[in-house]
Formats: sequence, C-alpha cells, structure tokens
Amino acid sequence: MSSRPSRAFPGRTLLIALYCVFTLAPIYWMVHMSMRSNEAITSTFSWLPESLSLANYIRIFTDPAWYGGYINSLIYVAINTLLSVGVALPAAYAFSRYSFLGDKHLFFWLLTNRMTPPAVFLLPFFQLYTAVGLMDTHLAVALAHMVFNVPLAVWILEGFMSAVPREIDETAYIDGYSFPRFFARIFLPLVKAGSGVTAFFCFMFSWVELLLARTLTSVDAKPIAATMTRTVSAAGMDWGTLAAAGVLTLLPGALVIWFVRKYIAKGFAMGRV
Amino acid sequence: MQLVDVSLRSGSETWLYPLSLTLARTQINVLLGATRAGKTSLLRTLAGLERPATGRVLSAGGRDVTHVPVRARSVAMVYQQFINYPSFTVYDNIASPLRVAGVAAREIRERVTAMAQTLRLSSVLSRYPAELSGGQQQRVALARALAKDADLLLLDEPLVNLDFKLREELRNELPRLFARRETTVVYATTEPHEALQLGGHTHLLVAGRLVQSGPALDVFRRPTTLPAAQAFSDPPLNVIPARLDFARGSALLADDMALPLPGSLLATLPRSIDGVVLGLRAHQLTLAPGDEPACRIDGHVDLAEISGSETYVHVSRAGLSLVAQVPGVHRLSIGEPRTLYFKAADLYCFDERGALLFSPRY
Amino acid sequence: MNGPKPVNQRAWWLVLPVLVSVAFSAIIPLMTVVNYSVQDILGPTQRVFVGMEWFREVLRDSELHGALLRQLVFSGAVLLIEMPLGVALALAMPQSGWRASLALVLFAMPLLIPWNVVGTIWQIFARPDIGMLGHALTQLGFDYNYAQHSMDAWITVLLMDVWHWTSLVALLAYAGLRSIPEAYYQAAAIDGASRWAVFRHIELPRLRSVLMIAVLLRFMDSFMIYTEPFVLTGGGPGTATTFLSQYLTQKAVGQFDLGPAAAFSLVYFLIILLVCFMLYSFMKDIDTRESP
Amino acid sequence: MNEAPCSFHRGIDGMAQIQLIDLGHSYESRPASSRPARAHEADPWALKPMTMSWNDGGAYALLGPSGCGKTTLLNIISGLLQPTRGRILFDERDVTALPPESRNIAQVFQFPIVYDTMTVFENLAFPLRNRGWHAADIEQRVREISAILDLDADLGRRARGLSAEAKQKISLGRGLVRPDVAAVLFDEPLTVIDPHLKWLLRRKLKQIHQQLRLSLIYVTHDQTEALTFADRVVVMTHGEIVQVGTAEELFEVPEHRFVGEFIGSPGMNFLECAWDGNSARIEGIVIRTVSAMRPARQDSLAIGIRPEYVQIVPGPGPNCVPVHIVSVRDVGVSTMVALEVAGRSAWAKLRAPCALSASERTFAHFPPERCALYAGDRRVA
Repeated sequence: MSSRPSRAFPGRTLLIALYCVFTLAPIYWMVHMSMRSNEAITSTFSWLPESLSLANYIRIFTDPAWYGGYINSLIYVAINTLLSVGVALPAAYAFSRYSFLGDKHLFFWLLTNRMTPPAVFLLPFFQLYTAVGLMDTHLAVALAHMVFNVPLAVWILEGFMSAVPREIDETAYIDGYSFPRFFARIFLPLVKAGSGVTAFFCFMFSWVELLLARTLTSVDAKPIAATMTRTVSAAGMDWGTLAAAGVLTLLPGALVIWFVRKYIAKGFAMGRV
Repeated sequence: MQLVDVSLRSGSETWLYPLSLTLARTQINVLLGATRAGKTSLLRTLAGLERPATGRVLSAGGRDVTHVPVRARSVAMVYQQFINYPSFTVYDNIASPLRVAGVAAREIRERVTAMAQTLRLSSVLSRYPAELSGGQQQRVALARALAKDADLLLLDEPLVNLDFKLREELRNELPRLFARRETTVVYATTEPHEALQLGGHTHLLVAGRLVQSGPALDVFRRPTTLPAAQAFSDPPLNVIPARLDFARGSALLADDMALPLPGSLLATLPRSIDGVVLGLRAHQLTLAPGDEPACRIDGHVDLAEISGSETYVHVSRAGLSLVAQVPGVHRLSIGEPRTLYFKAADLYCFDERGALLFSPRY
Repeated sequence: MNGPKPVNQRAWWLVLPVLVSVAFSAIIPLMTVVNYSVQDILGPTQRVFVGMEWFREVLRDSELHGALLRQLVFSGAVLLIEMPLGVALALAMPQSGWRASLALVLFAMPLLIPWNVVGTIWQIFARPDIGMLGHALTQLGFDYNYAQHSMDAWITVLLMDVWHWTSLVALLAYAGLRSIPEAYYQAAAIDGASRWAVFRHIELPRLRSVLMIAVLLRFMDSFMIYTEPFVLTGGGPGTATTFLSQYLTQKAVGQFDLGPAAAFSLVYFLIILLVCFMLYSFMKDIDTRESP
Repeated sequence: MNEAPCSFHRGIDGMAQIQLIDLGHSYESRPASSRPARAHEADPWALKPMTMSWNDGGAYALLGPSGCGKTTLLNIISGLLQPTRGRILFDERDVTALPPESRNIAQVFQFPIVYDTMTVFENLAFPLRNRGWHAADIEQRVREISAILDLDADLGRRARGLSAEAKQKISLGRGLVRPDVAAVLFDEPLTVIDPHLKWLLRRKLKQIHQQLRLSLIYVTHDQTEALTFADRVVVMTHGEIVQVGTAEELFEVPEHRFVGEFIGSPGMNFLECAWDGNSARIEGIVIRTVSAMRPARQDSLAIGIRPEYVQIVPGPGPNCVPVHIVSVRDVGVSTMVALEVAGRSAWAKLRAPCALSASERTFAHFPPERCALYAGDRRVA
C-alpha cells in the first residue's frame, strides 16, 4: 500500500540469488546422486541426471533396518518435543509472571546447559542410562535431548508469555478462575503461536542431533542418522543408498518448515518483538 | 468496605502510606490523584491482588478479608487497557465469570443478552475483541465486570485510552449503569472534572497518602489543605504567595503589588500571620471586569489554549503565572498584555504549611 | 502499569518439572564427570583419589593445545564470515510476498538437516572423484582434495559450516529488522539519509540485541562442533581438523582415559562459559558506553 | 461534490504554497489487520476527492477522530503514500510522483524517532549534513534551534539515554532545522508527552511558528491541540473535509453537524424541527434562527444550538420551548442540565448554580442569534 522508502542496495538481488545457489547446490547434488546406481556414480561423472532411478529408495523402504531408523528418530523427537514443551510451559509462566527466590540463578543455570558440549556428557550419560535401565530406549534419547531443549523452550516461551498482559491473568482470577483452569482455558490459547514456535525449535534440535542419540542407542531405538554410518561395506561406500537416505532425512524438516513458514520470522524474534 | 491502617510496599518503594478509608456503600467512590499517587495500588489492595504490608481490609459486613484470595472475593475490575480474553468471543467474554460461578446456562444467556443490550453490544456478540473498536472493547470489559454482579466494582482509569468524544459519551453512561445496582463502585481517575461529573464520594490521594474524603462537591469546594486543593483542580490551581498587610487590608505579592482582601477573610486570620498562600481556581478569573468590583492582575499572555467551548489563558507577570478558564473561544497572541479580573471573595487562603485558613462561601 | 513482578515462592512448584527433568540429565552426569576428574579408575570397584593430577596432565597436553588453537581459529573464522554475511543476507531479503516466503524456507533448510547428514552432503558434494565441487575445482586445474591437503580440509569444513549456519544469523537478523517500526525509515527518508546512514544509524543499533544472541549461539555451537567434521574429514588429514569435541571423544571413548577426559571436559565447559561471559560483558559494555 | 468549502485564499499575502487538486485515495486491498468494521466501510474512498490550497507560512491543523483519513492525507502530502487520484503541487511544482526526500518537507512522527547512536547535536544536524551544508552554517542553525527548544544543555549527550519528552523535542528539532522546507508536518507529536507538560510544548510550537514562519501542518484527534495550535483548522470525518475555519468559526458557526458535535464539550445540541414554509417550529413553536435562506430540503431539519447558549426560563416566551429536566449536576465550574425537548435529549451548560431539580417541567430559551438551521448535515446560510 504505502510506497515504502527504498531499502535496496546495489547487488542485493545478486547476493540473494548467489546464496540460494550456494544453499541448493549441495542438496541438488545429493538428490542427483540418490537417483544413480553406485556403479554409475563411481564410473562416470555427470552434471545432470541421466535417468531417474528409484532403486536406492526402494532398498531403503524394503529394509526394516533402514526404515526402522526413521521411525525411531521420529519417535524420540516427538517424545522430546512433547516433554520439553510440556515442562517448559509452567516454568516459563513462573519466570514471566513471578519473582521468587533464586529465579535469576535458576534461569542462568538452565541456559548454561545449552553451553555444555554434548561430548562432555557422552560417558556419564552412557553410565547413567545403563544404571537406570533406559539404554537403547527412545525415552533415553528424548531425556538426553531435554538438557539443551528445555532451557531453550523456557527461554522462547518466556518471551512470548511476557508479551501477554499480566492484567489478563488478574482478570481471570478476579472472575473466579482457578489456576489450572485459567492456564488451560485462557492462557494456553494466547501462547499458541509461541508454543508452536517452541515445538518447532525442539523438533529441530532433537532431529539434527546425532552424537547423544547414537551413543544411547544400539538396536531398538537406533536413529536413522546412525544407520547411515552402516553404508560403508566391504565393497566400499554405497554412495547411492547413502544419498537416498540423506534425502529422506531432509523431508521431515522441509515439511515442518513449510507448515511454519509464516511464523519463521516471528519465531526467530523469539516473541520479543 | 473499609481499609484500616493499610500500607503497601514493594521492595524499597512505598506505594501507600498507612491510611484508613471507608467506602460509601452502593455509591460511586472516586479515587482522584495524579499518576503514581497510589490509586492503582489502592484498587489492587481492595481487589486482593496485593497484600497490604500493614493493616486490614474489612468487607461490608465487617469481616476481615485481608487474606482472602482474589478468587473467593466478590469483586470485578476494569483496567485502563482494554483487557478481554482474546480467544473468547464477546459473548463468551461476558459469560465467563458467570460460567465459572456455575450459573445455569439459561440464566447466563439472559444476563449476557441483557447486558449486551444495555451496553449496545448486541450486534457484536459473536465477534472477537480484537475485531472491535477501542470503545467497544472497553464496553465489553465493563459488561463482563457488571454481569458478575459483584459487591465491589473497581475501575482503574477506564476511559483514559479512548478518544475524547468516546470518553465523554461513556462517562455520561456510567453513572446510569451503576445507579441500578447494589454495588459499591470504586473509580480511579487523574481527571478532576471526571470526579465532579461522576459525583458520589471523592477520595483524594497525593503521593501515596489519603488527603481528603467526602462528597465530590464538598471536597472540591472546601479543600482542607493546599495539596488537596491542588490535586482537585484542573487546570491547576493558581497559587499566589503573598504577605499580609493588615493595616491596609491587603495582601502584597512578590513584586509588592497590593491585592485588597475582603474584610470577612481578614477577620478570620490571626494577626500573628505574616506570609500566606492565596489560591484561586481558574474559572474564577475573567478577561473582563464583572458588575461587582473586582481585583485585577496585569500580565502578558503566555498562551491561549482553546479547548473548544472554553479557553485556558495562561498569563504571567513577575514570578507569577496564572491560568484563567474562560468560556468561549478567545484567540490571543503570545506576549500580548492582558488583565485578569477576579473577586477577592473567591480566594482561598492557606498558611505557609498549606493548612486552610479561609475558604470562600458557596 | 508495569510494576515489578510480584514475589511468589510457590512459583517454584511450576518450575519443578523443569528442574527435575534437567537435573536428571545434567546434574547427575556432571557430578560423575567431577568425580572422575579427581580419581583414577583402575577397575569397576577400584578407585584412587588423585586430586588435581588429571587437570595438570590435561593442561600440559600439547595435542590438546593444538586442538584448542584450531578450535579458536575456527570459531573466530566462523564468526568473522557468518555474522557480516548473515546480516547482509537479512538486509537483502525481499520484504514480503512469495519471494520472501521462498527465501525464508530455503534459508531454513540447512538448519533442519541432521548434522551427520550435513557432513554426508558435503562429503558427496566435495569429493574430487564424485563431487560437484571437487570435480569442478579439479576441472579448473586446482589440485583440490580435502582428504589429503590440510588447507583444503580446513576450507571445506569452514565452507560447510557457513553453508550450515549462516542462515541462522540471517533469520535472526531478518526477524530483528522486521521489528523496526516503519516510521524510522520514513523519518530517515525525509531527513535525506543515505542507504549506508540508514544501516549505520537505524538498523545496526536496533539489531544489537539480536546480533548479540547470534554471536553467542554461533560461538557456542561452533566451539562444540563435532559431528559434521567427523563425518566429512574424520578430523584429518592428520589432526588438521580435529577440534576439541573430537579430541575429547577420542580420549574418552577411544582410549578410555576416563580421568583426563573428565578433567578435560570440565576445562572445556569452563572455557565456553568464560568466553560467553566475556563476549556478553564486552557487548554490554559497548551498550553502556553508548548511553552515558 | 464536497469541494466547495475547502478552497480559500488569505488575501494578498502571497500565492498558495500547497495545492491539492482533485486529490483522492482508496486502499484497494485493505490489510488484514485493518480497523474494525464501521458503518461506512462500503465506501471505497479513504480520502474523498478534494481540491484546496494552503498558504505559505500558515499553521494548519487536520482534526478528526481516528480513521477519518487525516493521516492518509498527511502521508500523501509527505509523499509516503501515492494518491490513487489527483495531483499535489508545492509552489506550482507537481510533486505527486516524487518520493519524500525530493519533496522538501519535514515530518515529526507520533513517537519520538531519534538516531540512538548520535549525540543530540548530530541528530539535529543530520538533515543538514545530508544536504551538504557547510559545518559553520550547520553549527549556527543547530544552535538556533536547540536554543528555541531548550536543548542546549543536552547537545553533547547521546540521544538514547534521554527521556521521552527530550527525545520528542529532538524529533521536533530535526523537523524544524531546515529553513527552506515547503512545510513541516506533525503527526500527533504530543502523544508521548506527560499531560501537565503538554501546554508548555504547545506554547513552544506556537512560538516557533511565530519566529520561524514555516508552514506547519499538524494532525491530531485532540480538539484542544488543533484549536490552540492552528490559524486554520481542517475538520475531517469519513475521509471528507467538512469544514475549514478558525477556532471561533468552528465553535460559533459549524458548517456541518459533525463539526458541531465534535467541537465543544459537550457538543452542539441538534433538535429536530418542522418547516411550515416560512420558519422552523419545534412542537409548533416558531424558532427564529440566524439562517436567512430557505432550506433546500424540507426533511431532516434540525435546530443547532450550543449547550452554553441554552437558557432555562420559568415561563413561555418567544423562542422558548417546554422542556423536561432529566438531571441536574453541579460539576463545580458549571452546572450541567440534561433536558428532554420534544422527545430528544439535549444539554444546557449553565455558568451559575441554579435551583432546578430533576423531573421538573419548565422552559428553555434558545436565543435566535445563537440558533442555526441545519438541513441534513449542512448548516443553512
């Protein structure tokens, strides 16, 4: 509607175009590889796909060791997202609404967990989860990922919740709402967008993490990312299958982005606009 | 409802110094004071949203409700921001306190419909608050508060965020809405004329202290102290420091200008008093001398503010600035010499510590 | 009125689930690490208290010094490239419409790829024999092979990280830019400000807090990088791309040197905490110096 | 069309500076977050086509409730918005298609806009530096403006740490610093100012206008602001200009019912009346008015009278109608009497306290020189 003042600068379209090419090129190459046979890959170099073969994909979908990995990954990511958002909601409410003994220290301590290199925890995790009998379960990975996802979730949600006027809470209490009823009926619908954004980030960080996921699983809950290391066989690398498996790991992410594309900008503002 | 020695602190900050206050039952109680005078703190204490640091809050029946949680009290509150539940429709917003209280569905429907009718919201019942204009949103908040039929209705500057004309309109509706109810209304405002137009009782707050309580006009006309007179004055009270000259029956201003004072005033003052502070309300100053003999002060126009039906003429002279509220539109240029007239009988007189010595008769 | 938050100790009940869930996975393992760092584990039941021994050993470890140096250079390079590039991309992004959505979705893509797959993608992309990049460079006459030349390995890992993470900076900056009220741009236009002045005096000051978050995130994550170079180069050639996390994992899992590994873990964690704190105070300091 | 009352000239003191020629605007696609639906939403014009001219060196105010189109008009003048119809001329030069920076105007926004990283001095100098002024000239002009706005003491400080008032003064200063602008536009600039400081800044603005002789256009919904500030007030509602006039004219001679209702507190009373071919009648009683012309239409006629001029009298007489007193409220400075006249409610605002009581029946006198006849929305001359 309004004629916005120009924010253009020379070469801006070129910059965006170049960066998009840079982003897409490796992905294109993997997709390209995924549709070639291993022999073709190693024998002839080709810039463009010559024949579209789905053989690599079929192999993945018919081998339970392969597709089981996807299911395992999705299960622990889902558990982690639910648990993280679930425990973060009341905590973020407490941080955004009240001051209490040690609140600042607690918040800071939570954030330091985001700064802990997962490598530091590898061994202790292994021992701890073995001790409590959680090794090689989806729950183990979900719990381990909560170390970095819960602080993040609390932080993002707190930003969104602080944007909701405190007077709404008070009005509800004056109206006679009990805390649980107010929280469920009135407050949660107001931070729906925030919860969605938070879930997105939890999904993202749980989905992309491998080190802990691989360490804490062996068979039953083995993630797809770990399965992919299997492709090194006696006959050398099975590039085609590896690429196809890689392409398949892009899909959940791409799908989620597509659903939240309208909220991405807002999400990265962490509700603190 | 009664507050006994209530004070309120948060950290090192004191919001309310110990004060006792009795609300006039089933009437409008106006809390009048500048921003941060403690109005909101007092309202929140009454609602139970704040626990007083000292003192007790007593309900109408004399029961101590200081520690009764908000949920269990029979109160309703309207904020200056338009606070409604954004995810509920207008209908559900108004119905919400009734639903929580477990009122029968049919009765809820009747009460919401009636309330919507009174507040002219019938056509928007199925909309969401964000789709309404500011005036409508605030009417929804009012409707929700009124529908609850609580013993105590608290309003915290409910009109301040509305356009001028909407404010005027809603302000005229309010007393009518409250009149039909058995509710004690507490209405906080910064605007003295709002207190006068709503009538009822006025409680004047200055810097966390209650300085005067009483029927609105009484407090307006007979302030007991200078701060009370200043707090209940818009435009600001004209304050004229002066020395008394009993021999000549006049007051001397800073630049030795003499103002003749009425004998009735002088007669009430002890001879020992030297310095006083004269107070004069802006509407008592005129641009033309009336029929009766009048005092005059010459000065230069600082600004003529035109409000529409009235003009606020700011005039200053050596160390003294005055404002006159005169009817009609007067366009005066800045710096123009001008004389203001007033009747000495309209002067308030305070001693140097601000206690009232003399008040004009009404 | 937006007064201070009311004090309410019962809020602890609301925080409790977070506390329990995080404490389980953070405090207990941390205790274990502290425990190991001061003991020599000789067997399942045999432990000897060794005090600061492991810490001394770790601090004298020249391999670790090498890894730390590489790590610092890497993180520095990452920040120097990704921050300006991300901000430039955010500024260049279309304002609205389908182009903006498309750019956003494209930019977010690399962020949602599992980290080992990122390594795989770049492995496939950069190999001289089958990779597009490697093949192209070889065709152009470069003697490029990231598996053999340290420099090539370095550049490839860095390029991979830029590919993987610049989007995060861009998206954060983009969100920050969107929150600048339109009136600022209008005022600048009326004042006749140049494009550079708009950036210098309106956009940059208003991006300050967002950029601080971006710097902290990028520093932390690049400092903890493990999976991607592990898959791509395996830390080599030699130790050319062996960063701290890899070195730690080698020590703990590979050589099973529990004591030194634990001591190293604590040192590692403290370095991150310290650098984050320094970055944070440095930027706070600029902030306060700007407003006397 | 509604162009007739909008064009005027102020004697011989120079040619018109800003001319709007058949200017109109409509938003084809309303943004999703647009204002709530109102009765007139079907109207496609955010700004109905209008023609008018504004003089050099004048102080004008655009006054109207929110959503009346005043900000749209302001943005068209400043060039932030392209009108969908008509032209706009500055000094006979067509600037319709020019961006804001080429229009030679300055604008002050509702909320303070300062360049945080610059000092107050640099903020004030910014528009001049961008136009290549010499340092010495900049120094002199900035000192001049900062003296007027009492910003001298803060010149060396960074802008970000200052109070909202000080920041808004910087914004005002940046708007006023260029002496050669065609006009300085103000968009509700006192919104963030504390109420009891407002009159001081109003005074500053008036003084600035007297000293600098810049053309000023001031947008506001606050009647006090508009009437105090402007030589001429442009009253707008529903995207249309309904009257242009001085404060006196708007109060004494509202040309449109909206002006009568909007200006004054409470607004003008409008009482339905009948037309007997020669004169207006309320309940059969002849009401004489200042309107000399015969109304063009015979329906929806009303007598307009300000509450300040209504007199309560004990018995019948010329221009007196029987009234029912609904309520009497002494508000300290005056007495507000709510009346019912021929089934319609009206206000009387009495200066002196009176001995009336509610539900009393008595008479109201409408002085003929204070009454005017309104046909439809417009005043009958």
